[in-house]
Parts: sequence; C-alpha cells; structure tokens
Amino acid sequence: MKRLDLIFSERELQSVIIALEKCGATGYSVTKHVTGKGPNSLVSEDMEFTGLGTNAHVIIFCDDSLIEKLKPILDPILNYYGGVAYVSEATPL
Amino acid sequence: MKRLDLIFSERELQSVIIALEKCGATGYSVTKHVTGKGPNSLVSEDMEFTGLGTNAHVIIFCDDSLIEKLKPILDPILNYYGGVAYVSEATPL
Amino acid sequence: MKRLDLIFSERELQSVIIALEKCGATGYSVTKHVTGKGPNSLVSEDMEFTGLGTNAHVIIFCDDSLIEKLKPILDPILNYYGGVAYVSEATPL
Amino acid sequence: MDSSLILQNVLTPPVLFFFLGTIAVLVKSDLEIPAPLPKLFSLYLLLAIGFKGGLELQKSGLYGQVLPTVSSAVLMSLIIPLLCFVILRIKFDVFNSAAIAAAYGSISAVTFITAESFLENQGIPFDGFMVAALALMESPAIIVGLLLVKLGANKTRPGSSQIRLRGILHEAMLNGSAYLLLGSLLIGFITAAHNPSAIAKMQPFTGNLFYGAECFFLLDMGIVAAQRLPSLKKTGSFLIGFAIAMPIINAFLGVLVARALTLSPGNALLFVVLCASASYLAVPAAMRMTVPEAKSSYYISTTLGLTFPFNIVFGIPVYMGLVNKLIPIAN
Amino acid sequence: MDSSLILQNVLTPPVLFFFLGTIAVLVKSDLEIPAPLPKLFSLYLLLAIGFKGGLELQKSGLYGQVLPTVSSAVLMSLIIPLLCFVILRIKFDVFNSAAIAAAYGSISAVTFITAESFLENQGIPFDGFMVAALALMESPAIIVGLLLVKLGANKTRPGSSQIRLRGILHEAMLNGSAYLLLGSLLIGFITAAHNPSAIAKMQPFTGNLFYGAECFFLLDMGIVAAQRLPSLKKTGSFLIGFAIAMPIINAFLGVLVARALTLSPGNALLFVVLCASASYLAVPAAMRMTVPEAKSSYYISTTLGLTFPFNIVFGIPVYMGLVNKLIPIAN
Amino acid sequence: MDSSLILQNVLTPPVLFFFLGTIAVLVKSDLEIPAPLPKLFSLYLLLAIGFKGGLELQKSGLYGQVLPTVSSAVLMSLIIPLLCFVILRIKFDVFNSAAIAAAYGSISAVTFITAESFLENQGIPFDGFMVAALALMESPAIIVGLLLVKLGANKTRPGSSQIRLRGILHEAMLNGSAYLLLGSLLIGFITAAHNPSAIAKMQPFTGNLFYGAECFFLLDMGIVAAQRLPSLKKTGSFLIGFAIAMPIINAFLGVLVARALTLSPGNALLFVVLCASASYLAVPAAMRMTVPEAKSSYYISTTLGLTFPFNIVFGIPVYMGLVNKLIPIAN
Ligand SMILES: Nc1ncnc2c1ncn2[C@@H]1O[C@H](COP(=O)(O)O)[C@@H](O)[C@H]1O
Ligand SMILES: Nc1ncnc2c1ncn2[C@@H]1O[C@H](COP(=O)(O)O)[C@@H](O)[C@H]1O
Ligand SMILES: Nc1ncnc2c1ncn2[C@@H]1O[C@H](COP(=O)(O)O)[C@@H](O)[C@H]1O
Ligand code: NA
Ligand code: NA
Ligand code: NA
Repeated sequence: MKRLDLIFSERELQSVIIALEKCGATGYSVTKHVTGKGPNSLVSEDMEFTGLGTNAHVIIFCDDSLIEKLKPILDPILNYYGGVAYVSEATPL
Repeated sequence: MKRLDLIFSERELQSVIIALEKCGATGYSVTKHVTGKGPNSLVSEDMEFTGLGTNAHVIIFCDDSLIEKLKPILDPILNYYGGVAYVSEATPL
Repeated sequence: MKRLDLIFSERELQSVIIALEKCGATGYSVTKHVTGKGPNSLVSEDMEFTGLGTNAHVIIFCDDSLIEKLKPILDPILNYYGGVAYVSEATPL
Repeated sequence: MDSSLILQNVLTPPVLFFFLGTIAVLVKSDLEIPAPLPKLFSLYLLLAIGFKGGLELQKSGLYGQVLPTVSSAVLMSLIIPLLCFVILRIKFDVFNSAAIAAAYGSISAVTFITAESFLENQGIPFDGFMVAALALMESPAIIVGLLLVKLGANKTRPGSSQIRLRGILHEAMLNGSAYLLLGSLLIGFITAAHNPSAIAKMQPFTGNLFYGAECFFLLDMGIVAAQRLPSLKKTGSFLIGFAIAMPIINAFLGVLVARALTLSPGNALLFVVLCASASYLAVPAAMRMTVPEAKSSYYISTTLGLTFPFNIVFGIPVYMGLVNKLIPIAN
Repeated sequence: MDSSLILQNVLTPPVLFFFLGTIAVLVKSDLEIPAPLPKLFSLYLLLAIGFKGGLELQKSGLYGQVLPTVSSAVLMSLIIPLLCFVILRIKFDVFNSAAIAAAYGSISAVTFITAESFLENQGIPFDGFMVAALALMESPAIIVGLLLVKLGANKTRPGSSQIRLRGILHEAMLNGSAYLLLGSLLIGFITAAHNPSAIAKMQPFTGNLFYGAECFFLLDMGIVAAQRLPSLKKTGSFLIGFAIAMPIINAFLGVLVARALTLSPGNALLFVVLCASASYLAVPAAMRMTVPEAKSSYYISTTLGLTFPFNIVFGIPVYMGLVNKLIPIAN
Repeated sequence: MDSSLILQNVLTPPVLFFFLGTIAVLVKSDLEIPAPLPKLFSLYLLLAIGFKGGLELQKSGLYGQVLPTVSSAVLMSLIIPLLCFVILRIKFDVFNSAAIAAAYGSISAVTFITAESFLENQGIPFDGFMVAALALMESPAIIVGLLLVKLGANKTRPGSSQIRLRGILHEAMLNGSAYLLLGSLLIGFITAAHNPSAIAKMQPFTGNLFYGAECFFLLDMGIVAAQRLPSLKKTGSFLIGFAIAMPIINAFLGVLVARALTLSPGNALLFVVLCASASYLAVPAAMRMTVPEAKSSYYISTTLGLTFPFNIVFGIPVYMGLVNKLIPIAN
C-alpha cells in the first residue's frame, strides 16, 4: 500500500478533504499548525492570528489506485495555491 | 530499519505507550491534536473540549524485530478502539 | 527523491533551520509540540511552560544530494543535544 | 406569554452570541475559536460555577430543602436514563441505547449556567445549593449506562472484562469535568467556612468575569452546534425526534418532582433544566472509553447539535412557562 | 509640541509593552507567546470593542454626525485603495498592487484601540459611534482590491473563475474578524435596547479587562512586528517607503475630511487613524484565498512590521498634532 | 503554633486548588489543562507581579531598606548555588551539580506569589519592593551555575566553546521569564511615574484578576507536580533528601540575613521564601541550552515535584514560624 503526504495551507484544507472523499478515500489524518518554507512561501506561527493561517499536513494510507485518482484533482490545487505531495511505500502492521 | 506510524484516539495513548515500553522500544515521538476520518469514526477539533479527545500520531523508528513484537499487542487495541498502523522502510541519516 | 525526518528539541530548531538553508534546501515543514522519549530524554507536555520546550518534527523532501550535504552538519547537533534523523524514499505525486 | 419569554431569552447577550456562532457556520464565515481555547473557557466555567455553589452551600447549610432536592435530583439522573434506554431500544442496539441514555440522564453545565443567567435577567431568585444538584447529577447516569451495557450486552464481547464495577465508578466520578466541578464546590465550601476574606479576592475571577466568559463560550458552542448539523442527517429522524422530544418529557417529569418538593420558581426551573439537559462533556468521555461499540457521533451530535441549542433558545423559557403554570407560587 | 505628545504616548503601558515585545526579539530573548494565545486576545479585543461600540451607538442613535461620519469613512475606504493602487503599480504587478492597496484601504482594530487609549489618557472625549466606522471600513477595501484584480488581470488566469461578485462579497463581509466585530456591535446595540441590566454584567469582561488585555496583546504584537523586520529587507526600499509615507498621506486626507465634517478633535483623531492604519487581519485572509498570486510577505510584512509600529508609536501623536493644527476647535 | 499556621495555609483557595490538581493525578482522573494554557497563566502572573512591583517600587523609592535588601538578595542567589554545588558534588558530576545548584539558587515566582497571598490572608503587611528582589534573584544563580561548569568541566567538551561569558550573561538575563518580569517591573515603574491615571485602568487585569488566576495556575501546578512523582524514584534518595533539606537550610540562612537587615516579618518571610524556593522556569531553560550534559529530569523533577509542593504547603507557614521566633518585632 501507499502513504501520501500532503502539506499545504490550511485555507485549502476543506477543498482537499472534499477531493479525498470524492475519490473514495476511506480514511485520512490531519495535523494542523504546521509551519515551514517552500519555494514560494514562508509560513510562520504568527500567521495563525492574522487569518492567513498556517499549514496542514494530511496523511493518507491507501491503495495505489486511489493515488492515481487523486493526482489529477490535487495537482491543480497544489500548483495554484502552493504545497507539496509525496508518495511512499507503507505496509499495514 | 523500520518506521512505524500509529494513528489512534489519544484516549488509548497511555496503553499504547505502556505496550511500547514493555516491548523494549528505545524511543518514540507523539504528536497530539490530530484529527481525521476512518472507516468507523470522524474526529474533529471540537472533540477536544468535550473530553472525547482527538487522535495521537505516534512514530517509532526501530529494528524489524520490535515490529514483530509489537504487532500482537497493538493489533487488538487498534481493532477494538479504532486506529491505523503502517510500517515503512527508514535508514538513519 | 528522499524524505528526511528530524525529531529533536525545539530549542535547537533555529540552528537546524539555519543549517538547512545553508545547504540550499528549497523547502521544509515543522510540527512543534511533539513529545516523546529517547535513549537520553523524556519530553512531556508540561515542559512547554517551564521553558525547556518540547520537540519539533522537521520534514524535508529533497534530492539525495542534499541528504549528503546535511549529514555532516546535522549529526553533531543531534549527537550533542539529542534527537533522531531518518531517511526514506518518497516520490512526488 | 411563553413566546414573550422566548423573545426575552433570545435577546440576552449569551443567547445572541450563541446565534452569532451558529450563523457564522451557516453563512460560511471563517470565524473559528481554535483549540484549546474552548477548553480554557469550559474549565473556567466549571471551576467558577463550582466555587460559587460551594460558597452558597456553606451559607445555606444542608438544612431545609437542600437534602430533599439534591437527593431527588440524583434519583432523576438514575430514572431518566432507564426511561431513555427503553425508548431508544426500539431502534438501537444495547450499546448505542445505553450511551445515548446516559447522556440524557446526565446534565449540561452550560445549559444550567444559561438558565441561571435567564433567572437573573428576569429577576427571579434561586438558591446556590442547586449547584450541588448539578454536580451530583453528572455521574449517576454514567453508572446506569455502563450497568445497562454490562447486563444487556453479549457476555463475550472483547472489552467486557474491562467494565468492572470499580472501573465504572472510576469513569463516572473521576472524569475531568465532574471532578473539577465537585472539587471546586468543595473548595468553595471550605473557603466560605475557614477563609471568608478570600471570597472577595476570588470574586473578580469567579464572579465578575463569569457572564462575559459565558458569552464567549456560547459563541464557540454556537459554532460547534452548527458544525454538527450536517452529521445529524445520518443519524436518522428517530434520533432527531428523540433529541427534541426527550428533553420536553424529562422537563415535564422534572416539573412534577419540583412541584412535589415545593421548590420556588427559580429553583424549580433549575431542577427542570437539569432533567432536560444532556451531557456532552462527562458522558461522551466515559462512553468513548468503556463502550467503544457505540457510535460517538450519535450521542455527541444529538446532545451538542440539537438538545443543547433547543434548551438554550426555546427550552429554558418554555420550561419557565411550565413552572409558572404547574407550580403554585408558595411564598 | 508634537514631540511632547510622542513622549506622552510612548510612556503609556500599551506602547511600553509593545516596546518590551520588540526589544525581546532584538536582544534575542526567548520570550514567546505561543499560538493560539494571540488569537484569544485578538478575538477578545474584537468582541469587546464591538460590544462597547454597539452599546454607545444605541445611546447616541443614528442622528447628528453619525451617518455623515460613517458614510465618509466608508467612502475613504473605497478611495484610499484606488490611490494606493495607482502608486503601487509603478513598481508592482496588478496582483501585488491590488492586495497591498486593499490592506491600506482597510483598517487595523488594534491601532484604533490604541488611539482610543491615547485619547482617554489625554482626557480628550470621543464618541462610541466611531466604532461603527471601524466596523464598516474593514470590508469595502477588500471589494475594491478584488475588483481591481478582476479588471486588471489577464482574463485567463486559472483562478479567475473563482472571483465572482458573490465570492468577493463573501470574502469581504464574512471573514472572521469583520464578522465578529460587526456581530458584536449588533449584539451590543440589541443589548442596550432590550436588556440594559445585562450591560453591567458584561462590563467586567468587555470593559474593565480591556486595557490590560490590550497591553498583553501589544506585547505579542511587538514580538511579531520585530520578527517581520528581517523579511522587510527583501521587499525593497520602494515598499518600505510606501509603508511609512502612505499612512501619512492617508492621515492628511483624513484630517481634511474630518475638518469638512466638523468632527470633534477626539473623533477626528479616530477618523484619521482609521484612514492611516492598514489591515493585517481581514485583508490578508481574504487575499490569500482569492489572489494567491500576490506575495503574502509583501502585504503582511509592511502592515505588521512597519505601518503598525509606526502608527502606534509616532503616528497617533503626530496625527493628533495635525488635528489640533488643522481643525479649529468648534465647541 | 506552626501546625495551626500550616492548617491555615492549607485551607486557602490557592493551596486547595493545588491539592485538587495533585489528587486528580493520584486518583487517575483525566482532568488536564492542555498546553499552552499553563503558559498563558504563567506569562500573566509574571507580567502582573512585575507590573505591581514596579508601581510600588516607584512609590517607595530606592531609599531605606530597599537597596540593602535587594543587594543582600542578589548576594544570596550567588552564595546559595555555591553551597548547593559543594553538597551535590558528593554524589553528582560537575554538570548535574551545577545545573541543580543553579535551580536552587534561583527563585520560583509562584512560590513568592503564594507567600504574598499567605501574608495577605494573615493580615501581615509587606512591601512592594520585594518584587524587585524577586526579579533580580532570578538570573545570578544561572551565571554561577554556568561559571561552575566552565571552570569545573573538562576543557575539551564539544560545547565548551559555546559557553562564552557573553553567552552566559545572555542566557541569564534574557530568558523569557526573567525578561518579562524585569520588563514589566520597569513598565510599572515608568507608569507610576509618568502616567498614574493608567494604574487604575490596569488594576482589573493585573490586580483584581490575580488571585483567581493564581488558583487556576496552582491547579495546573498540582497536576504537573504529581505527574513528576514517579520519575523521582529514579533520581535516588540523595536527591530526594536534598530537595527537602536544602530549602530548609536556605530558609535558615535567609532568616539570619533578614534578621541582620531588620526586615519586617512580612518582608522577612518573602526574603526567606526567595532563598528557599527553586526555579523551574528560567534555570531549566538556560541549562538545557548550555549544559545539555546535565539530566533535565534531575533539576526539573526535584524543583517541580518536591521543592515546590513542599514550600507551598509546609514551607511557607514553617518559615513564618521561624521568622516569628528568630526576628524580634521591631515596630
Ligand atoms: N521540500 C519541502 N519539504 C517539506 N515541506 C515543504 C517543502 N516544500 C514546501 N513544503 C511545505 O509546503 C508549504 C507550501 O509551500 P509552497 O509550495 O512554497 O507554497 C511550505 O510552507 C512547507 O510547509
Ligand atoms: N486510511 C487512513 N489514512 C490515514 N489515517 C487514517 C486512515 N484511516 C484511519 N485513519 C486515522 O485513524 C483514526 C481512527 O480511525 P478508525 O479506525 O476509523 O477509528 C482516524 O480518525 C484517522 O485519523
Ligand atoms: N526511536 C525513536 N523513534 C521515534 N522518535 C524518537 C526515537 N528516539 C528518540 N526519538 C525522539 O527524539 C527525541 C530526542 O531523543 P534523545 O535523543 O533521547 O534526546 C525524543 O524526545 C523523541 O521524541
Ligand atoms: Na438530564
Ligand atoms: Na486605512
Ligand atoms: Na532560591
């Protein structure tokens, strides 16, 4: 099975979750309050009170097939708003 | 070496940590305030003040042998109370 | 590509980030408020108000070459102050 | 007359802030009160209401109506979950029925606080010892719920071994909110007895600040309640009906008992509100641990998403009308 | 005379705590106020300022100077971003110019609060209805900014479809801080009208606590502002100049309008501060969603790192001097 | 007589809430105060105690007993860690000895606050300038600790290069809690001098709220202290004995100095409490950075898990008895 890690602004969390559910993901986990830096952005803790918001880290353990379905939906969101998505191998305990 | 990711309700955190220590884990890391969805549950941020609690994400870097020892102890907890456990490859820097 | 996971005391976060930027990392993500246990330490939530601080979990998705550059800089920090660093495989979505 | 009471209730700051939170969700505003701020206000309210109750309990002593009222309250929190359980079993299995029944047998401190504010706003007096009833009604319903599971469920369920009587009592008495409420009550009681000068020093924190903090917390509760609405669709119409009808039935039972106890109108309303309200703090925490078979969304979404708003907005003034009609004013 | 006003301003607790925060960063102290505590204070200040404004608006009614002042304020928040946009286009693309322009057209509630404290400290009276101007000036500049993007940007940008008029209005009116401020204003208004006894009960929370909470929040703002300083180097000297010169220009425009409206010195200062201050709450939240092409560090670092400190420390007393000079005292 | 003082101390709200927290852990209640709420209260208490101290320091001026008392206090915070170091070296290496010694040479603001509440409760007057002693005793012990490491440790340790004198002073003076305390003291001082009208406006926040916030924080400290108990088993009986005996020895030294200074009973108690208390805020933060070789569980578990509770519950009344016995009442 696969593990998909998504890190992007929490402002897009809602649309990413809708995308996940539309593609039939059975589960996902979300960690908020993630800060960081990317080629286009610096996200710091003080952005939380300004309303800009910090990042969310979404982890999805799923079959390879879901990854294929998610790619065309997530790519445009992450390209337009920023964020990263990486896939690795994972096996259930 | 291996990396074990456990995501489950923080209410079971104490018993999972006891299981880890009983099996001789030399280290682990815990991130709380994780929300998410699984086949059986929807965990949202507001559960924190209700006392239901949100999820915890436990990461353990360890040898393959520890994984074998942990499986029979963690499986029943995660099956009864819910949660996921995935193993992947990891090498020390 | 690679995924590098660093977990160490948030007190060293600043020097680790400086190291990352010096080596030319284009991006990284930081989750704070991580607790845990290692061979030398027990980090609990109450350390946050004492000023000892809890741990930070830094994730870097990068090329193999950056890993090589980071190793000699991060190793001494993690050895002296404590913390773990693990590398695994990851491919962009 | 009831509708004027409802209007008067709706136009108080706590209820208005509750609406502000609800509407924020409905119009998709990005207003949010991030964790753990709601926890801060929830801990504060429990501590303050407990402390103030303890002070007044010490003043009033345990004489007169205190013991009969408190015992009747505890009795209600044993009877109501049984009644709920019987009704819920029509549609649900033992686990879900017991968990939901426990929630409705227990109480909601914030509903109680809002009822107190309503009474103060109406100029109707009430007694501090009612907080003792609040504190003591939180746990018994949990015990009933867990005993129902123990008796009703298949003996071979994997977790059955865990529900020992000691464990049940532990979950019931020692969950955070019940413990803090009871503990603060006790501290208030001791302070009033041994250290009256400290009362004035606590007053700005536990007293003066209370009303504003209540408003802030109700703003959050409005957000939370409205966020629960979508998931109510999945719970089915039986449970939706239950979440509205059951408080009314329990309120009615409460009025009858309050009448038998010859409580003053103010105390009677608080008694009724304790019967009619449902727990979303202590009970879910206990059920999650001991009855994981029950769907938490059932007992959380109904109590938070329906029963709580209903009681806050309509219930309190309607119950007041009921009290005024059914209880002859004694003094 | 101005320099004595500046000194008097600098020696008040809010500004001193702001400095304490700034210096903490400069000397590399590890003092920090972790999230979400700044959010708690920011929500509290918006709620309290809104509620108090609502109370006073109900008292004063909508007569006399209220409507002309509030309408002029809204007008200013439509004109200022246009002016800013023209200036910014010299150096920046449409996206960045529009986003920064919107920030400077909108307002900073904490700057307003600090100006109120300054007036109270100087014993200069002002009217509660100015809070209505504050609340209504938050959103229009967002609308102007988004319209500028819609008109000025390449029609085929991927997100262009998202900027519909409905979406623009949604972002402008319903972002958390504007919504909470307006909602609390309304609740204050309703409370004063229907429930005057509740005013005294809210007072310890929304009134008495306010000054101290303001100091605590300014301590954090000092930290945040100083942390933004390094990233200002990357924004270039044009933007740095803009972040100081533009508030002064806007203040000057504001004084002229205040003079035309024959506002009292206190109200005039608040009017001027609304014109001169820039938003780091509502506008960034809206721009991040709808104009991701704009670099958030541009509009956040300038407003938080330069304009806010400048206004808090120098701006307010300097604008007061300007008001005193240019507006003949009527009464 | 002491036992009646202990009882009187134990029956005050702050100590009762401390017990409530402790018992919560012992009976395994799930009561918890999640991060960063303890930080909020800890920041608030430092800010408020500093501000109040600054106000009173301005009133009293730097005459009379102020300078001798404050200098003696600083002297004590240089001597005590040396004494502790000698004792600790019997069992521990240089790193651990120095770190623990620094903690016991420095102070605990919350112990000081609780002692103030005790005095107020007993109706014993004390002076505001003692807060200056509190603020100035936080850092010197850190310097002593780091110098001891620099002198005593193997010169070739990897981090040795980092401990320069500048670094030592930085860690000592600029850690968050020392900085906030000193800064707020200064702001209080300036406010009292230049802006007396602002004092009344701060009072609801820094004054009235203080006692309640202290109780809330002590509830959390009770939880934290009890959670530290299990890890004390691993520290060994020597350190456990040290954590109880050392405060008493330091208190004794403190009484002698207070007697020589002819302090009033109230000031004497505060002086003694400063000597007897140990730091769990500033010192651990500094030691973690500069002496990572020392086990943080040693200096945190003893100060938080033993010395703090001991001082809060028994120490303060016992030291009061000592003061009463050894210091002849002057006035
Ligand atoms: N190479 C990377 N490794 C880990 N996280 C990253 C990386 N690049 C970007 N991020 C995260 O993704 C967020 C958005 O990046 P950006 O695409 O620059 O807007 C950043 O704030 C980081 O938290
Ligand atoms: N496929 C998945 N990927 C990532 N997280 C998951 C997944 N399934 C479940 N989870 C997490 O595990 C928690 C418990 O799930 P459950 O087993 O449904 O009770 C959820 O709240 C999620 O946070
Ligand atoms: N084997 C491990 N797996 C996961 N996290 C670890 C492991 N060992 C240490 N850690 C984390 O690294 C931190 C520092 O460990 P230490 O090196 O003992 O100071 C701990 O507090 C844990 O959060
Ligand atoms: Na009930
Ligand atoms: Na403006
Ligand atoms: Na000491």
